[in-house]
Amino acid sequence: MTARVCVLYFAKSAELTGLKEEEVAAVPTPISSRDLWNLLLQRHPRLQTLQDRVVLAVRQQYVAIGDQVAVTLGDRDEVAVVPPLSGG
Amino acid sequence: MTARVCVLYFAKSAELTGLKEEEVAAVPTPISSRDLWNLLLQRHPRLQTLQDRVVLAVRQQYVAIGDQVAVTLGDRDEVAVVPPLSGG
Amino acid sequence: MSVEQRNVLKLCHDRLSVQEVVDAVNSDSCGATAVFIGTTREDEVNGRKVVGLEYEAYKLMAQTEFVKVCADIREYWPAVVHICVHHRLGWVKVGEASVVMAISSPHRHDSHQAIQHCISQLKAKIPIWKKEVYDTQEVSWKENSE
Amino acid sequence: MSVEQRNVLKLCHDRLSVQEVVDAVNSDSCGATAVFIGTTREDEVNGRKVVGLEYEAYKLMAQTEFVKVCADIREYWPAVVHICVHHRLGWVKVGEASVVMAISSPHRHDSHQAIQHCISQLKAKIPIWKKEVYDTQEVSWKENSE
Repeated sequence: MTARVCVLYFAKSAELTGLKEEEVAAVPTPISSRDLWNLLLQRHPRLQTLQDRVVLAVRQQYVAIGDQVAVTLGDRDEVAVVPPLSGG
Repeated sequence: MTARVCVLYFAKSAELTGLKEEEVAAVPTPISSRDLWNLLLQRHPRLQTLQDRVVLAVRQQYVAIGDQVAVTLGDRDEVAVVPPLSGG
Repeated sequence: MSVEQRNVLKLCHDRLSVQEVVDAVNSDSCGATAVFIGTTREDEVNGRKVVGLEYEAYKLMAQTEFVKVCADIREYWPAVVHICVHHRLGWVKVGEASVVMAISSPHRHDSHQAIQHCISQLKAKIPIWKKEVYDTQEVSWKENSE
Repeated sequence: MSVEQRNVLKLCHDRLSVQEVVDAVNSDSCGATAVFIGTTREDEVNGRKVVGLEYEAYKLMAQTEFVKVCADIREYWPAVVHICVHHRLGWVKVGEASVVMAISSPHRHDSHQAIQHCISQLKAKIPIWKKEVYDTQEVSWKENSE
């Protein structure tokens, strides 16, 4: 199974990719959060800078990037790249 | 020695004495805070209600009513009767 | 770097302005301002409804004691920059603020902790009194428990 | 007695009004309102002067996370009545508030403790980011340490 998701980039990640959002087709599902991150890294190698300091948000829920964490995706699901927060 | 002081009454003590302030002549000095309070009690027996819950302020400094505490008074010194505080 | 520090206590019969108190502690060196607003609560005591509070103060001594409270705060939290307290006197009806205080500091923990101390000390040390006024016209002098 | 409880998060590009946030948590049942104001501090980083901050947010998720933060606060401090947070987006120059929050409760300890928790949780959980902008035109994305 694959899904066509909408990926949102914020803060530093938007700067590194040059994008605020993009559609990504044919994302395998279920997928580990690690593989999902690697897939985004392949599209945008500059995201490497954020490695180990970034989390994802899938359908507005934080998902840590770790091998154990599996994510099920549906078409049009929102996936966000979340660099370290700095609100307040 | 004696002094002529200005006594200020606040809150409940002003209600009990019916006065905001009064001049009191011929107050012995030095005087224990206990005797100073008793002197005010003699003038205004209704102040008795505040017994054990009141402190005095002499020249704007709190003075607990206890036998050990001695107060030296000068003419025109301000002595205040301070019922329990309730600011805020 | 030496920064001017303000300690302001205003006792007044007019309605209090939160904005005015906040502005009084504003400083480019401060990233945090903690504010406390004390308001006359709707309350019932023995079946009587509180309609408002009547405040009075020993004004000159209040200023003297406030200076001590500020010195105390600055000893514990030297990072505190400005301290401003506006306290209302006279009639304060239910829903209106009787006290507004603000403290500013570069980082938030100092002003946060300092403001709690400031309220406690104000209640314990500053010669201000209030009586509750009930819908029955009865009144009762209050007493801070702290 | 059941009291209506409000949880309000507003993200906006306009200047923040402390009075508006305070009014949003006003309640006759509350004797205490704790307020926190976070301001862009004058700062120097490696010889460059900070002239302002540029904020952005993942708006929808910010609302989702804010609901969780409020639920959390109400679990720890059930006495809390209203919670209101206004957070600025876009350009915020030195000296202007980036966040104003207020929490009301019948007695002061609840709102005082709750607001500290609210700031920590906002910094840790709500998807908002800022970059510092320097007088050299350079920028640097910030990272909350907490």
